[in-house]
Amino acid sequence: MIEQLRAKAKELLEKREAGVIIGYGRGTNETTATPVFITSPARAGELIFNPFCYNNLLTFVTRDEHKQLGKPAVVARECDMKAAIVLVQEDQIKADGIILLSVSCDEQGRADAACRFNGAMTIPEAEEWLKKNYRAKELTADKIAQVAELEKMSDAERWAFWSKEFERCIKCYACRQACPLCYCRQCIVEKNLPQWVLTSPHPAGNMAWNIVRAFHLAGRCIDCGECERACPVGIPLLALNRALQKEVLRAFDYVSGYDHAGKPVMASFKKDDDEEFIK
Amino acid sequence: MIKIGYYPGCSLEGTSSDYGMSVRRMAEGLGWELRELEDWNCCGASAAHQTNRLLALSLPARVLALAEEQGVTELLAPCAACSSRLISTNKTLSENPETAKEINEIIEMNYKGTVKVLNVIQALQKHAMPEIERKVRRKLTGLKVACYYGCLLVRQPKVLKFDDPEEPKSMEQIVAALGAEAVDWPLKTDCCGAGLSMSVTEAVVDLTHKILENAKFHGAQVVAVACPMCHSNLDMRQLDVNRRYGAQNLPILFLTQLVGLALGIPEKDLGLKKHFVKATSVVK
Amino acid sequence: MPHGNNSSTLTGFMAEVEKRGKFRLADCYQCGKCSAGCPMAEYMDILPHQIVRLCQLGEESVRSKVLGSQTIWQCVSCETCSTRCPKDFDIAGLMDVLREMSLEARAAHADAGNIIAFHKAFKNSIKKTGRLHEFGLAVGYKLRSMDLFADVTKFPKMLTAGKLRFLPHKIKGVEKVKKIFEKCEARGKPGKRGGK
Amino acid sequence: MSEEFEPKITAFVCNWCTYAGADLAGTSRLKYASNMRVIKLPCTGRIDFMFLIRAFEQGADAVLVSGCHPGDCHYNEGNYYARRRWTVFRKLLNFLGIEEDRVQFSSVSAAEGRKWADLVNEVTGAVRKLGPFKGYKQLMEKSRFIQPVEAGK
Amino acid sequence: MSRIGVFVCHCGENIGRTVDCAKVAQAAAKFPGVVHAVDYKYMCSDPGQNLIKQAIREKKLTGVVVAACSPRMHEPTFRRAAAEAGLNPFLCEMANIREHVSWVHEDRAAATAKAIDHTRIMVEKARHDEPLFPVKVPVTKTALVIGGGIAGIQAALDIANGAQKVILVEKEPSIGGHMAQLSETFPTLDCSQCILTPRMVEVAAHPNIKLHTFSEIEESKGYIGNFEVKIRKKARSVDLKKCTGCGLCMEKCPVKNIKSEFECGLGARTAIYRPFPQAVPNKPVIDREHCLKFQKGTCGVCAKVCPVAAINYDDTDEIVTEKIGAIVLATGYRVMGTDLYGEYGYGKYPDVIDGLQFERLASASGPTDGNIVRPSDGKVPKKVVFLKCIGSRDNAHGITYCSKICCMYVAKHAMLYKHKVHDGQAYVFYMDIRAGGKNYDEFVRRAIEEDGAMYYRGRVSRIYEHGGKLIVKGVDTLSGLNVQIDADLVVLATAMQAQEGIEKLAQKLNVSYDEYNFFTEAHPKLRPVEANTAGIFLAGACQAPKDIPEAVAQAGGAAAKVLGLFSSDELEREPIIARVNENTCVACWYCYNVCPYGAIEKKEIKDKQGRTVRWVAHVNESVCAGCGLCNAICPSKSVELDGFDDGQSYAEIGALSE
Repeated sequence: MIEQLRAKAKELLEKREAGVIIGYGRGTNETTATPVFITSPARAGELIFNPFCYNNLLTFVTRDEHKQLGKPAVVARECDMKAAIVLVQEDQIKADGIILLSVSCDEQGRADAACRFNGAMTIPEAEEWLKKNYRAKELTADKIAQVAELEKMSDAERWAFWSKEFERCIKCYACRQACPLCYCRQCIVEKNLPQWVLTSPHPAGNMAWNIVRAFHLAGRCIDCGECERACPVGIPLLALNRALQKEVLRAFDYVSGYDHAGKPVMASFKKDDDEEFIK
Repeated sequence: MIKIGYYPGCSLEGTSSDYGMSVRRMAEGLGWELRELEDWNCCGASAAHQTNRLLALSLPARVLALAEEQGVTELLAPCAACSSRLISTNKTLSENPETAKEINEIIEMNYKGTVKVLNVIQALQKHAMPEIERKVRRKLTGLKVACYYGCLLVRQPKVLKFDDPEEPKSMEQIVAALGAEAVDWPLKTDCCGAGLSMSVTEAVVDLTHKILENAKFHGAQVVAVACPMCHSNLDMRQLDVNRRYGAQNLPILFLTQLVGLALGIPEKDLGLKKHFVKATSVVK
Repeated sequence: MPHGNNSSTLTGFMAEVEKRGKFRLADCYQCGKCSAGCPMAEYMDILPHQIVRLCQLGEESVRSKVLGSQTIWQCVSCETCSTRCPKDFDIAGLMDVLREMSLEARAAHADAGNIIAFHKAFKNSIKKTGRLHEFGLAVGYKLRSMDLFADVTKFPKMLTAGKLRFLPHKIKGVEKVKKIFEKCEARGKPGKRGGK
Repeated sequence: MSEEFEPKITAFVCNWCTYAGADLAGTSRLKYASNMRVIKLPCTGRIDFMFLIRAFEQGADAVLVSGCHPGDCHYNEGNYYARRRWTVFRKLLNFLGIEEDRVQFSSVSAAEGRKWADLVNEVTGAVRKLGPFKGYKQLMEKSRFIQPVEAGK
Repeated sequence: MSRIGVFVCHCGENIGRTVDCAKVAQAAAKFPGVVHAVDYKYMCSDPGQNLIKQAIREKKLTGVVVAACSPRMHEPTFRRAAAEAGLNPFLCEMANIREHVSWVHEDRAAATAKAIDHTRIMVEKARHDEPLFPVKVPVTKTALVIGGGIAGIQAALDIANGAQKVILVEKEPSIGGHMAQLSETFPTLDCSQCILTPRMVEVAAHPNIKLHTFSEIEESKGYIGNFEVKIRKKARSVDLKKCTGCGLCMEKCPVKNIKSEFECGLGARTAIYRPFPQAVPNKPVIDREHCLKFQKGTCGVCAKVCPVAAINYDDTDEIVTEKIGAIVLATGYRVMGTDLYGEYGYGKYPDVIDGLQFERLASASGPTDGNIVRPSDGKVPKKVVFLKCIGSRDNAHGITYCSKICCMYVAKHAMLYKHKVHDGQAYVFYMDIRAGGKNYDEFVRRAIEEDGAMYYRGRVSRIYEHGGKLIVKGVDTLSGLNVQIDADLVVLATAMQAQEGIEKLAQKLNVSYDEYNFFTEAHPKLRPVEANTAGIFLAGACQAPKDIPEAVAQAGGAAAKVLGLFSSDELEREPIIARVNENTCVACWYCYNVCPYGAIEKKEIKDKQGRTVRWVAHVNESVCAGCGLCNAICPSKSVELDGFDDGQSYAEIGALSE
């Protein structure tokens, strides 16, 4: 399968259909992988795809320095494809400004044994493909197992759980850096007039930051899990994201990453939206 | 077989035994099983109502509590006074927990408020309409009936939640289903003064006369009622009315008797013989 | 009907009436619709809306006038007034309260003797047997009211028609009922009526 | 009375409906609990979710967000967008373990002075039952929280 | 460093009674940034305002906080005062310690504490206020008047005569409204149509007025000076340009027995019809519910007989869009249905009618040519009973308010009846006689003293028919006697209610309305003809029950407001608008997506070579209405709302920490 991927990449560069291939290359050793930015057909062979490839490469396409390299063709797993779709929906990349080299991954978000290559896709193609092949796998029982577990707890227990988790936070913002949808030029935490988020890594500051992070992804998170993977102290951030995914699905019947042309769910409304909680 | 709890009330055991008979026979005719409450007591009627508010709630409350104990969910109270007392007690207790508590203490029972009380018309609407048309053996064709509701069936509307307090139509619909013609007349909800029938006879005779006269004026051959007080008043008092205003001879029938007749039940079984004003003249 | 702040400042007769009833006397604006529709109006010494007015005046001086009025005993509780009242004022309920007060104060109008006698007989019949024994009622009433001849003509017919029983039917729970009576008569002093 | 816990409640209300409704409660001299502090914004759609967190950081035991009834928004659609925001945000807070009664929402129109008065009492009562928001207060203590210095003010 | 002055008002006793104002001032003096704090009996009075002006000048204040009533009451007053003292008005804030504190709390300590907090909140806001400068917006000098009754007609004419353009929209096929139905008007008894119809003609002929009859408001966008309104012109099926109004179609129309709305069901009309002979435009409309052509596809007579081929069965609704600078609402009232009074038998007895029906009976142009006869048998009634307050002042079955005009028109009815039926007797049942107005009470007295109307003080409980008579059972509470009248005709003076479905219109224009669906004025005393939405004004009974002179007066007032608004080419708008920080905006367009006014534009940032570097959001100042949706939803906080920016809100919340 890897050969098909390399061949396609080569072809795209040769035909000038893409300016750069953003993919995975060999890391410092066999058990690591690193993002590679390939601009010459000759280097297409450097592309690899194995269980060590799990960064969300879409994080790079919104960065100015990479925009110089021309239209990107990005190696993308299902969740990465959804990221691309949301980025188009939020006008961070143009629908015709990216090619997705679609590969499939296992439940851990890593390349599965088969290493299936699903071909190069435009955004609309990717959207159709996902609806057909991936939509059913969203928010499955096993994915929201931890959420369900937490929901079973009492308020007090949940509060204890999370404040304990957040206490470990060191405000390194790796979660933000790793997230393909955190593309702001200046993040809210860098604003100090007013001081939205208490900067120091103390319980209050950590609570505020984690609330902002989670809620800024409400209706947007494409469930790639990069944040949790990137977190050096291992806070279960994905559970937080998924709790909101679950609510957005319940209240608005919406799953992010399947509608590149429509309005973002939190920037739209229905007159008959759920309002039982409003007195 | 439709099972309904049955609360006859005192009058149907006494002055209006004919009402009682006709209710039971009609029920058979319609295929209802009436389960009379065991050991029921008087609802207190207007006497208690007018002079001691706790008594006015406690007596009906005991009846309701008994019904609940005896597993009754729907309670038929053919006497309009009883049904109105029971219904308004039900409402008061459900809306004022503290009153409910006090009353439960007094009756030394624990009424939860699960019993729904029906007057005769409601029972017929719910369990006999419209199929009654098919059960009619003797269509009362040509019989002109003035349906008389009086007070207790329709007032107060907020409490009873039954039909239009000024222009009720439910009895008319039933009468029509029997093949008779319900006349349109204005005094159908005016009071006949029954509450004071024995004590302020003077006034009551006048009121009764107004009603009888008006019914006749609009072509009624009989008056249909669903309240023993109205009946004894309009029927017995007619003698006094006749004495003061000249003969009326307008037969007063219980709705249940009309239904009974239409179902083909013999007159004597319906207690028609017990009336002061003979109905035979019109009901052949 | 909710009590307005003004009620809390009331005293004497008016306050007592309001306390017993679930209504605010000030609600009545004297349109008279109650009197206009009252079947007994012509037999009353004071019209219903005037009774309300007197209660509104509230001075002690009107207490005897109201509680001693014939009106409150002529009222048949037909509820026509309350049903049609544009202010949702429960006049019939007010009459109940006034009768209760009138009895307690032993202030009832002379002509009301009959009615009171009737109610007494009625209640006694229930108290004795748990149910109303109408023949007993009629006789008891006649004795109390000394109005021996009225209606006597009807008894034979009623008896033959099986409309009156000589012997009362006693229910098993008669003791319970008697107890209820005692409790109520003990407690039946001032206090709020179950709201209509 | 003085022994009893007096909740601190911060209300974020829209200028056109709820603020006016609260004014009406005043002009009609309705009496209600005095635990609520009102912050006026043009529209519930203007209220940033972080304002609520800020209120908790400042020691609020509960917050109330109140605006126009759906369809009556002075800005036509403001409260519709807000409704979506709060639907998800309250879920987030509850998922973090914050009791639902500490974050309340309502629609009070300019004509509903009575509703406002009742609402304030209801919310105050509910929070009184819950008691002080210990969780967040502890958070703040642990953080030995210093107000950020603001240039020039 | 900011230098804030705090001014605590006692509002006479209103605040002082429950709030310790001196204590509030003392506390405020200690707030950071506060350099001056005083309390005073009446801050809004001249001396009060002078205190503020003085302090601004002498203490060099950079901000002012007035702790007093609701800003909705006096913010303009104090901002004006601040401006007069040379302080930018938007540096002046109000803390509400009356409506939100002293009037709603009884415990003095608690109330004072809350007042202090509310003051601290606003001081914090003031410390973060920036001077703001009004935004200039162009004004479209065309007024839209909704409703063609007397109020709408008056407003339209006044504006048009003030040399401004007017668009008048009426939902019925003709203008004229209820006044066209009236017989004679109190207290002068001059003929309603004689004074109205010339005005109607004037409207039709006026060069500055564009008339849309049989039309309704479909949708409205925009804001004061710049509304854009879509009007639905309902299919009339008659080409107004071609039609000459000859009336041949109506003569020949075979469907003749439709109850005429204009005649309140007392007269009949054809399927193609003109509501009344003096209609404007004086041209027919086809009632498709009854027209055989539309129901059965047959007939078509009108098209055949029309000499100018004006009939168009294929006519469809048309939507026209108009640019509007100001709107006058004059949607009028409707008469309450009387079916909720079973005891009066309205609808059951043909001879129990309502006031408007009596107007038609008494009107010279009415179905009986002004002869007062019974609808049932056409006989002249000898005894007529008039009932007042039907539905009005009736908590239980109707509405609680007084409809205001009934006392007068009932007296008029009694009079007209006596003038037409000399041997007849009029009886009136009333609760109170409310005849406040020039020559009004005299008029009522005349009805009683000269025309012998019998007035009974009391309500009627029951009406029923007996032997061709209507038995009316009432009371006279003055004598304490019950009254029974065997009447020939009964007239119910039914309540005046807001028009059907008015709340839908209100929502389209987003103006507020009260619990009875009457439009609410911006201020009950000081701004009675303005809606609470800028640029929208109120005229006539759509705001509250009114008689003709009042409706006309208010219409004139509304017109004057409109002309005032149109007197300049630009108007100044509150500078509460959003600003974008272009350095941090990432153009995710959340703001663009949520803006209800389309005020967010997409703007290119170009480099020196003119190449697009990136896109950012940009706010169109004249369109922005200041809701702040963009501000709240922006993830990078790159849009802020002047006057309510994040710094201010954070500071306000910060003020609440112990």
